[in-house]
Amino acid sequence: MKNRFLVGGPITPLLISELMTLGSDDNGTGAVSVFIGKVRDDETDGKRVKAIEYSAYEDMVIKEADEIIRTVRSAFSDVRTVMIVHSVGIVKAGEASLFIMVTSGHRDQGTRGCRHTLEMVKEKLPVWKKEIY
Amino acid sequence: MKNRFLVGGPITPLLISELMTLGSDDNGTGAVSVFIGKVRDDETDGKRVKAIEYSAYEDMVIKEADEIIRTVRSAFSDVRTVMIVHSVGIVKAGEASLFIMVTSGHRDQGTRGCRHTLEMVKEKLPVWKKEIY
Amino acid sequence: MEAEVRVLFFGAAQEATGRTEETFRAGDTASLRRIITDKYPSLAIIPFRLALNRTMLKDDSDLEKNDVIAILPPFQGG
Amino acid sequence: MEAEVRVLFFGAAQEATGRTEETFRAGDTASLRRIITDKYPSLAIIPFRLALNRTMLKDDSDLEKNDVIAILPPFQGG
Repeated sequence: MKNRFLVGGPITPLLISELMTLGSDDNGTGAVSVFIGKVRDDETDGKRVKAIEYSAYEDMVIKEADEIIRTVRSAFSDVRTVMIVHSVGIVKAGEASLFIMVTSGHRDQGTRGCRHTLEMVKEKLPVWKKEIY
Repeated sequence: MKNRFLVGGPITPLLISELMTLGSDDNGTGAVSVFIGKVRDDETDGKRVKAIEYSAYEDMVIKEADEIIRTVRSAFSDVRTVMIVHSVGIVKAGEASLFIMVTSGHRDQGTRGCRHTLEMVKEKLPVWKKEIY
Repeated sequence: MEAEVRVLFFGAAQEATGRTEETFRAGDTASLRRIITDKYPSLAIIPFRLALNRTMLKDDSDLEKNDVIAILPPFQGG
Repeated sequence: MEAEVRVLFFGAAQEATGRTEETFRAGDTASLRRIITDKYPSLAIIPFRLALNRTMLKDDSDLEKNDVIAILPPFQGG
């Protein structure tokens, strides 16, 4: 991990399973909502995406991700933890570049909080991509 | 696994990670939405829940889960796969009893399809619980 | 015309009757329901629905030999 | 009053200028924006916003020595 929110290269299945374990030692959690964003092998102009290279304004990512987490926790009082991890560097088609996990007491605020976190990540996290064909 | 949709005892972190690997060999998937339901150590009348014992009408679970998956796939055309696993037997507080995973091309239908699957599981899957204190 | 059918009890209905399964004779689901609740008055407080051959019943239905009727208290999965 | 500030280029702005970072002198963000786009006309087609010391700028702002200005094309995370 480059910082709390950024990891170099893909978010591997092993890292995902470690992150999910981190959020699981709380017997008051009844709902765990996870979103994983993956690189698709989309085709544009007859060229197929092999990978995406992500770059980030790393200092600002920390500030914005902290702010997103604060916002979600205050909007959804039943939410217990919010985790955001994004890739920087090269992520191949089929690999994961974004991991969001929201734990909550019950399902309603958890699933809505997860979606809200995702929308804010898309809107506010200073991350850019470059397709590699 | 007792059948495609039921597992005896808790849905372990290992099983979750295996199920998530199953849905991941598709380079057209851009979004993976997961919901995990866990047993909470709720307190009622001064007694704290130690575990929940789940029972199910197993033959009907298969029929209803298949029907839920068909419904979600036809309502959300961007959804690629839907996976539903529920526990039967004893699941301790802190352990998982429900796993739902929806893969999709993009995030919108994936997150909505996952939530919709969850609501239909709650409404239609013939499963019962008994708290153990 | 009465038929012999299998009745399965689930969840709280299992606890209320102390049975998982029992054979009954009835002509349709309305009379079957009456027969069962007469035999097990403790079922009266459980708001159960019926499934016929794994399909949730919306209306009452005639019964045929070897039909499987399930007594389904409110679902509690998740 | 002009100040010396650090300017960081990201995403497409990095590719358009061939730079990741450069020092400029300017009194406020409006004139800084003009100075930069004059020097790098290729930036004109990129709809970038500015951040001042890691905070997204809503309005133009005066600049102080050692301020960090970031040129931010539309975000593409996820």
